[in-house]
Amino acid sequence: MPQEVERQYKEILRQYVMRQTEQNLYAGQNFSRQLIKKNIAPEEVISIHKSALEEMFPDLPLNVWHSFDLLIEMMIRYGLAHREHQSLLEKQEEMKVEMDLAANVQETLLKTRVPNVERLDIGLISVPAKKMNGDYIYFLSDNEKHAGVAVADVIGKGIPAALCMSMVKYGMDSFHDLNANPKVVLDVINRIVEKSVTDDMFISMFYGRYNVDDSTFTYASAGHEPALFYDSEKGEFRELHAKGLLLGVVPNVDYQQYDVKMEVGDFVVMMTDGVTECRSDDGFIEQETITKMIEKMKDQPAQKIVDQVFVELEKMQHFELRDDFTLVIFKRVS
Amino acid sequence: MPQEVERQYKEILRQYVMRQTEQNLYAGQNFSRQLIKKNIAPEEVISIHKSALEEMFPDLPLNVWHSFDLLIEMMIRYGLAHREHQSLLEKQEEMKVEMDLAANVQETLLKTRVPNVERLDIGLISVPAKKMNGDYIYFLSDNEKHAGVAVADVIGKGIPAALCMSMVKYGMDSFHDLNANPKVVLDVINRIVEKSVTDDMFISMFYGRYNVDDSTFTYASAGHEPALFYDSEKGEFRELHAKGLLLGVVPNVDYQQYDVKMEVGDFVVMMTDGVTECRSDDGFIEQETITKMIEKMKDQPAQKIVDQVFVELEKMQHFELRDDFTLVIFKRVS
Amino acid sequence: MVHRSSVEILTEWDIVAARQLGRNEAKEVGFGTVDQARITTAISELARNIYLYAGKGKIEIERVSESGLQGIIIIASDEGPGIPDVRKVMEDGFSTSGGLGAGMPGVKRLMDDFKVDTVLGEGTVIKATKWLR
Amino acid sequence: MVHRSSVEILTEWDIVAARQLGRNEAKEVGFGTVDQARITTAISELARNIYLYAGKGKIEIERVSESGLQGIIIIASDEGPGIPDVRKVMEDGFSTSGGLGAGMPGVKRLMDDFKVDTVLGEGTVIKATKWLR
Ligand SMILES: [Mn+2]
Ligand SMILES: [Mn+2]
Ligand SMILES: [Mn+2]
Ligand SMILES: [Mn+2]
Repeated sequence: MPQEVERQYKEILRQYVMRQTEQNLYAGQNFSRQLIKKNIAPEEVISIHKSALEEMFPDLPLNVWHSFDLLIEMMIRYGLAHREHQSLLEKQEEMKVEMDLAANVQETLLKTRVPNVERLDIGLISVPAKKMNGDYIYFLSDNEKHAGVAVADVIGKGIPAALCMSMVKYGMDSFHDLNANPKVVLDVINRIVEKSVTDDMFISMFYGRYNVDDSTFTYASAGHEPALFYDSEKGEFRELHAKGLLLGVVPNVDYQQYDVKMEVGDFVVMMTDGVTECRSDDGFIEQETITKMIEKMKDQPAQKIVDQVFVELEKMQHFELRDDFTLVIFKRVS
Repeated sequence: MPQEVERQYKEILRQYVMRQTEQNLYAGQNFSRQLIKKNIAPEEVISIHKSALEEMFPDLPLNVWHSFDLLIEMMIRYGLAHREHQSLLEKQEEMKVEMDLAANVQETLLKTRVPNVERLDIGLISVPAKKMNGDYIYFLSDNEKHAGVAVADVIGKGIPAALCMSMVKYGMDSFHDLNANPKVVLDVINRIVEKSVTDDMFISMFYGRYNVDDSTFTYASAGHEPALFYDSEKGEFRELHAKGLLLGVVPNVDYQQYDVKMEVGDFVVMMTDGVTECRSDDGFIEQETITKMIEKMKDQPAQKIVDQVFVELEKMQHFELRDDFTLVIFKRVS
Repeated sequence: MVHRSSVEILTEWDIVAARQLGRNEAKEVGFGTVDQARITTAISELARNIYLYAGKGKIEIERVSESGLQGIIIIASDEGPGIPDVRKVMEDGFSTSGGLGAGMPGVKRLMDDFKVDTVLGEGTVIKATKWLR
Repeated sequence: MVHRSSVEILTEWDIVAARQLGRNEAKEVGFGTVDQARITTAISELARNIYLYAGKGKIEIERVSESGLQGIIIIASDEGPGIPDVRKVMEDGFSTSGGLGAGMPGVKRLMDDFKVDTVLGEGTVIKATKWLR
């Protein structure tokens, strides 16, 4: 330990013992901040203190000095914990960098292109609760007459969930029929998931496809949060019910698919449970709160709606997301 | 802070000041271990020490007592760091559980089956440096006359690297031709990787295939660590050279493939740079060290050889793996 | 009756004045040496943040008694730029003030109760309470 | 000339004897109070591990001098079960001995040099060196 440190401490101590002002204590605490930065262990601080006292009061009984040796012995373990802390902080920093990088890699690997089809306005947002996202959106489209979207949620959050999503992505990538029927999509992905994952890992997934020619939205669900349909003529929302087992439970499932006709101004809101299970101070947020929020903005572009819903719900939860948050809107505009 | 603690410390201090035995110091340090467990901050220890001294030496000059107040002030920041440490340890524990789960998911997702073909003995080991593995082994085989193995290494370690490996796995899964030629395998995987990853992410990969009928080992490499061939007649190793760009650099690469005939007792050792770049106290471990190690065990089952090489190299590195470690042996046994 | 005193924070010397005020109040309420030093350190951190990031502001010390408990509240207020990301500022290891265990999480640990109220462009009010046991 | 002394570890009292031996040697080599306490703590941890996990073993203290540097080596050896996963035992936060900063990583931090040699079913030898500066 540098002699300079010892000299400075002695000076601070001398001043304080003489005057006992707040100014002196402030100087002492600022100095301790520096000592910590210089990796000086607490047992060393005691040792400096002892030798400073020895200079100032050379005539104290021998036993007083002995007492400091016990105090140093006591502090050794605090010093060890302190050094462990410093190395843990470094590791934490590394871990953060690694997680950021991983989140980037995930984003690149799982990227999907928003379809560009006539008369359909698409908005999407997906925000992870932790660094990595366990929700997933994948678009399958011929970019002419059909736009399909998969909205999936792994049970679980963080890295393990994120890893699972690669499975859905590569499964979806394998579709040669870009206009595949929702029930076929779920049948196939279910088989892949069932084969690859452990028994305690499940995925819920909604698949919806809009057909420009007959303005029909066809959908199927594997245990997923129901989508909402906005009927612009009646000016009201209704849930799009769909039965179906979670992905990965049994190998062969025969999913059901359903149709709904969309008029101009109608839209479908697809989401994960991270949206519906938002909690404010008064408990869970009611579905009505969300539908009212959306209805107010119904004439705005789909992307603007989903962005704004996120902003408002995030604030209601005091900026603490408990689950990954994903929202997709398909809106017929003409 | 409990009065009992204060009473006990005073007793320990009194004993030490009287006798100054090692026994007393040992008691003191064991006691400090308990204090840490009870979340008693270092500034409190100083405060207890002060009040114990006051009882024992009531007549010390006032200034000596003042000096302790400065010491307490100095210790406050150490105490803060100490409490931060305790909460960081809890977070680290959570993180560990998540990483363990992620490593499990990865293992399940990336699992591969060791081929079972006549006359070929296969051994493999793959140990991650951190929790998640950025090295990857994948077997492609008709389980009759051909056994193929891909050994891949992502540049980088940890979670980001592990995420990338899912790409190789799903790429390999897409092969319908289980006996695909090594050059074809690399051509295809290269295209997939190039399409999906960012510019700063590369993968090296070796693909080797053994054909039982003509006892030929065919191989190709995408910038991967060269494999070693053991010629049992000559009793010597040679490197299997193969040129080829890393995966993901450019979209279309025409990889070269090479053949080598295997006699009974010959074997091929495939590995990642985590094996060759082991470091002992005297710098990098020489290739000769590894080949000598293997040669000594050449008549043992392939699995036993790879396991033992790992044990010995891990020890030479003082149990600190700097990189993921993967070793595969294909050995012709009859 | 509310007993409240305050110190304006403009220069580094005012940090010392705020500490002195807090330590005196803490002593009068009956806190021991260690807790006095902790309360003073919390004031020090809060005053330092005002001095460094808001330019000016105020530290108020209020004595409280609630259902038989005695305590002290530190109120640090400024009309500075506000805190853009409260979640980040409360993270361990992230510390603008530099050094292990310092910053907002440190103040939170030194005291029993801690509340932040911040509006971007308008300022920040932090209330931290410690109870006498 | 090698100066080496040793203490058999069988009971908890032997831990104290090993500490005493280490502290005396450290003092004679010229280490200051803080370093004496650190060396003693390292011995304490190693002896305690022998006592708890191997049943019996030995602590040897050797004085060394190398290219002008003076130092002390602690050699802890036992014929216990060996350490199945050295990497895990060296991890921070993982500690069989319980408590923050304790265990093998603690010994490594207290000393300058640290080596483990362990064979399952045969035993463990740990060498830890500290140099006088
Ligand atoms: Mn989820
Ligand atoms: Mn969810
Ligand atoms: Mn790698
Ligand atoms: Mn590598």
